[in-house]
Amino acid sequence: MTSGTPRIGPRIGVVTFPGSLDDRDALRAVETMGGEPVALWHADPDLHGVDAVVLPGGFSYGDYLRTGAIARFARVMDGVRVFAERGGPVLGICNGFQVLCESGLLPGALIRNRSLRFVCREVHLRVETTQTPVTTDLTPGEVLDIPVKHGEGQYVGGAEELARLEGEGQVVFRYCAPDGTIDEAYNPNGSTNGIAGVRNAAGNVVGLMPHPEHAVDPDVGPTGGQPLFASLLAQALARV
Amino acid sequence: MTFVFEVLVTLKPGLSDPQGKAVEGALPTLGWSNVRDVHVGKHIRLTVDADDEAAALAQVDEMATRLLSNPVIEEYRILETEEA
Amino acid sequence: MTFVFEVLVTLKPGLSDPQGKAVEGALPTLGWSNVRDVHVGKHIRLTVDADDEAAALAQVDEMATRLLSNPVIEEYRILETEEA
Amino acid sequence: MAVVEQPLHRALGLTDDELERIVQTLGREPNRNELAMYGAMWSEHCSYKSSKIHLRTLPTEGPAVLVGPGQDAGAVDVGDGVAVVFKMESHSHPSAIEPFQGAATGVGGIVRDIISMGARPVALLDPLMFGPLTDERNRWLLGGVVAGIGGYGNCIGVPTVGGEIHFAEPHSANPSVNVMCVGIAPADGLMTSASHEAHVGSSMVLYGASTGRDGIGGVSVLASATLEEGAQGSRPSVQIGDPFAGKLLIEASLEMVEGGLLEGLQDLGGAGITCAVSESAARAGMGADLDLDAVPLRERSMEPFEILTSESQERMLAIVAPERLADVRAVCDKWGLASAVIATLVPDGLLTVRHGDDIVARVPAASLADDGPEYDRPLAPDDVAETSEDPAFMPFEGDLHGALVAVLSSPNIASKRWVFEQYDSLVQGQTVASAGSDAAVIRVPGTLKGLALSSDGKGRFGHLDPYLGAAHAVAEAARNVAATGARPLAITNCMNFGNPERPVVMWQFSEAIRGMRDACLAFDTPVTGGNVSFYNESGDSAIWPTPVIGMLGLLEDYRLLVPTGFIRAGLSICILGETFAELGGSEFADVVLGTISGSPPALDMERERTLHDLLHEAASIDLLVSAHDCGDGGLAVTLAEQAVLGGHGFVVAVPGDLPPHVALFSESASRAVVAVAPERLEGLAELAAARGVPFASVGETGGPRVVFDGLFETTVRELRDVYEGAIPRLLGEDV
Ligand SMILES: Nc1ncnc2c1ncn2[C@@H]1O[C@H](COP(=O)(O)OP(=O)(O)O)[C@@H](O)[C@H]1O
Ligand SMILES: [Mg+2]
Repeated sequence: MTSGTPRIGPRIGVVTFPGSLDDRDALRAVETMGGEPVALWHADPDLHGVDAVVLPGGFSYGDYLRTGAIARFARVMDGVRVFAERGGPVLGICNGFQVLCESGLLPGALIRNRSLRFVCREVHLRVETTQTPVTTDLTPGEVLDIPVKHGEGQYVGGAEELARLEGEGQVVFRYCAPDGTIDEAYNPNGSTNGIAGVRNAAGNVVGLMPHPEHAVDPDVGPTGGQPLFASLLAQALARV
Repeated sequence: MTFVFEVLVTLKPGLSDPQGKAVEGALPTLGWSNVRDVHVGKHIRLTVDADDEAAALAQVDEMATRLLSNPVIEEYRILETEEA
Repeated sequence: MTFVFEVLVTLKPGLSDPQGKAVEGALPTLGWSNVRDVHVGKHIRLTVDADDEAAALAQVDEMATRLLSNPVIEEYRILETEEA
Repeated sequence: MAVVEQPLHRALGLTDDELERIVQTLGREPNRNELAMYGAMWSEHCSYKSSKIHLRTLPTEGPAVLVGPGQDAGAVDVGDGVAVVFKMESHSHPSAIEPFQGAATGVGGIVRDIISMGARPVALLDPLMFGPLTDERNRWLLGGVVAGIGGYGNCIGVPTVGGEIHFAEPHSANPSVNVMCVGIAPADGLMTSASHEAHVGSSMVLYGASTGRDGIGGVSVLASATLEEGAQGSRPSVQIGDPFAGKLLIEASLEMVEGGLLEGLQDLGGAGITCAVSESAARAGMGADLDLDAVPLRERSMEPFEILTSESQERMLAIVAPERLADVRAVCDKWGLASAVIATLVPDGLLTVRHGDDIVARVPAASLADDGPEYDRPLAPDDVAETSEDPAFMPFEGDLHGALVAVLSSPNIASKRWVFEQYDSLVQGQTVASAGSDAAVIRVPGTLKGLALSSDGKGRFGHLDPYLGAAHAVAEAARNVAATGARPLAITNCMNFGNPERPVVMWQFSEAIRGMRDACLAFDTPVTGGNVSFYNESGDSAIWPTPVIGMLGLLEDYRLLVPTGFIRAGLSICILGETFAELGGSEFADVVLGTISGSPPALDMERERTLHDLLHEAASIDLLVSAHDCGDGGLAVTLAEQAVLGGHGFVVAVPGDLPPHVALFSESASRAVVAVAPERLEGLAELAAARGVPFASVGETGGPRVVFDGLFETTVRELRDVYEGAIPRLLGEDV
């Protein structure tokens, strides 16, 4: 616990599962954006009083059976589940998104890319809703540049479930052309309806395949991730 | 007692199956144009200790729902092979 | 005539099976410590048109060696399911 | 694959003389376990018996070199208390039969070499060579190898930031899969035998994956003798990579190193436990008591020789003082890794191996690790260049526009996007430049420094002239690094050759080493390590002799990185260096004239060196907006790539009085194309003059058109379609 240490901003927890890879990058992004990064460990259900939780990218437990299938049972997820039920902001990035889907905290599932190949490239994302802790600073229709890097990012779900998601505005981001039009040519993995990110019904749990933590430092990439972290920090602070 | 099971996990019908499509696409180039409906899934083999077969099967069935498959997109089938 | 086959592709014995190991490692945390020798392989289902079953089987067997598995590290088994 | 009737030692790859050596060392006949151990340790792969006497002639010292050849990987001091560890290795043979797993386990192996130096792996590069993509099997190999490298690298969180791919017929039967790994460690925290002292009574802890019967290829003849019929056939000759375990090994090992828990650290590669235990013991000047019953096994009833030589993946060996044992075990537990004390260091130099109640082997550790045989194999020159026609004098009537399209769409030249998009190049968040840059550049965390990394092999040049092929590979690697503004520091390498028992191949090898040595001396880039891959041939068709160079360069301030492409309009384009009538071994000669002949371009090491210095100096005063080394495909391809990468066209008047096709496609060395703001043109001209580098201002960037004044013109769009579309089209994908 860091109780006693002066707060330098909202405390954002980043979980490390065995096989997490972008956990350090997420911690660094939180710091860059003015938050207090808190490292959380998969075997510890205690979230140490953080104001928001990030499940980072990577290949938890190798993701051999199914992405996120085993991480979902990690003890820390008990804490995350309770935190989420109480309305706490939870952001799943890439593998984190996959873990949230496997846990049932988010609808749908992510399967092999249509190309069957891992894809690492910069994509354009259209913001579909501001009703999430990571999009409050944005406006619908806005386009962000953020990289993807995944082998299993094709978002799928049952027809009626997808209809419900679309109907209730639970789609948060879509892959799009630079001008924001939805175009299969810009869909890196074949996701249904170009879906790149979704939220739960309550809106406090969000998952997306692209990597905002790799889009905050202009020296090493685009900056489309900055507003997502800015929003998350603001929302987290509001809960303090 | 020891029992050996095989669990076959397949994608629910209607869901896109990129792997199946890839195989189906490759077959004609190898000279087989008489193959259809190719689907790729998982095969999991495991050995279970239990008092009796019914108990073992019940457990494997639960493993299949909770861990080995994702009910959102997959279904499964259990074969009992031989008693080890 | 139309025949439906299932091909089960598994790693050769002696090879390490990271996927199987991962599942085996996860089961105890879910309360099953009575499971051993977990192995994960591929399950391929396909529909073949051929004059008779023998011809179909022969073809599937060749597909399994040439495309569906790599004999260097994998073995396979063919199940004929139902005649479609 | 029936076991031929021959003495056991020969079946294990040991010659009669080598057996004699062993008998003399032991003063008795070796038993079969001992034979298996010597067979593995004295193999070409582990003992370098054919290459040693040549490798020894390489320059390995320099002010910045912390660790040279002889350790798991070389290390260079880049200042600010940071050491950069790097090494290249090949995994060509397994990749030829199981491309995915072969390449994946290749990545795992080189990464463990870096870890065992106490460094965190921060980058991967993958120089690859395949047969032509018109062949279905070559496409299968490419797809599998690339997926395998990504499958492992992406899963352990080490970015793959560079590499290269060439296609040539000799690689159809023998693809070359090399992988280079770069790591970072505190300069005073390296795990070297020098910096860490092991003590008598210290434990050897084996941690990571369990040991199985896989990867005992070398001794499988022994196995077959002891196994029931048919078992031989099912014995896997390739292994399955477990990147998850590989990732855990990285974290656990570095936690032990940073915690100061270790006296030594060694990866398990060729010859498995035998190599790791005997090398560690020998380095400490001691012996070891090894208890095979302590080794965690994956299969029941494994024979001693199997346990001793198994090359099962994802295992490491730590040397630990008794009082630290508990801490080390705790770290392994934290990361979910099995660990076991399998041996203890003993004062006498003997490696004693126990199994059950028996002593199954007892040999001097150093005799395995250091006293391997060494051969000065016969050489027979085979100078292809001498005997073949110089393409520069062949008639060319075709049109230049068509020629540029043909060369640009050759898979050797065309964009490798299909490949590099399958690699995570971003993880760790330090990648300033990767694919599309002459050299990849990654930041050194906590500093302004940037590491410039490039890998280069020149198979076609090497085929015509192995000396020049090697020298050009070093020159191009250094030029690539210099083009980004960095200063070339040191190299690692992987020597890809045929059968060293053939005098021609051995001559090619000695010539290549000579070329590498001369170039490294000229550029002050010592050789800190590398790897030799022999026997890349089937029947009597060997691959082209191809040393692949891995160059490390340093940018004092990564923000001074010079991009490759024309990123702005209105810039002055200049050619640095001079173009001669040199089409021998060029892409143009191969693709357009249909010949691989003549002599490769000449290489004046001093001219080359001055160009590097100029590029570095110009960048350090922020003079250059864009710089691209002029190599494969010549001037035309260099300019075309800069236009496509930067998105701006150009108008250029090609200088000199060479025939246009020669001027455009000659691959003369020591050249670069740079773009500068017009007001800085003068400054660059003066700098070049002062350095004595030929300088020509030839045109300007801007617009959608690509104009070779008086010759032909096209558009950036057409060039992009050709450049980006070529490989996907060859792979039958709709672009
Ligand atoms: N082509 C080469 N040039 C220079 N050094 C080499 C070369 N090939 C191998 N070496 C050095 O010989 C030693 C043994 O090589 P290798 O067996 O590949 O190392 P490892 O056993 O760690 O894989 C290493 O220090 C390596 O750097
Ligand atoms: Mg080593």
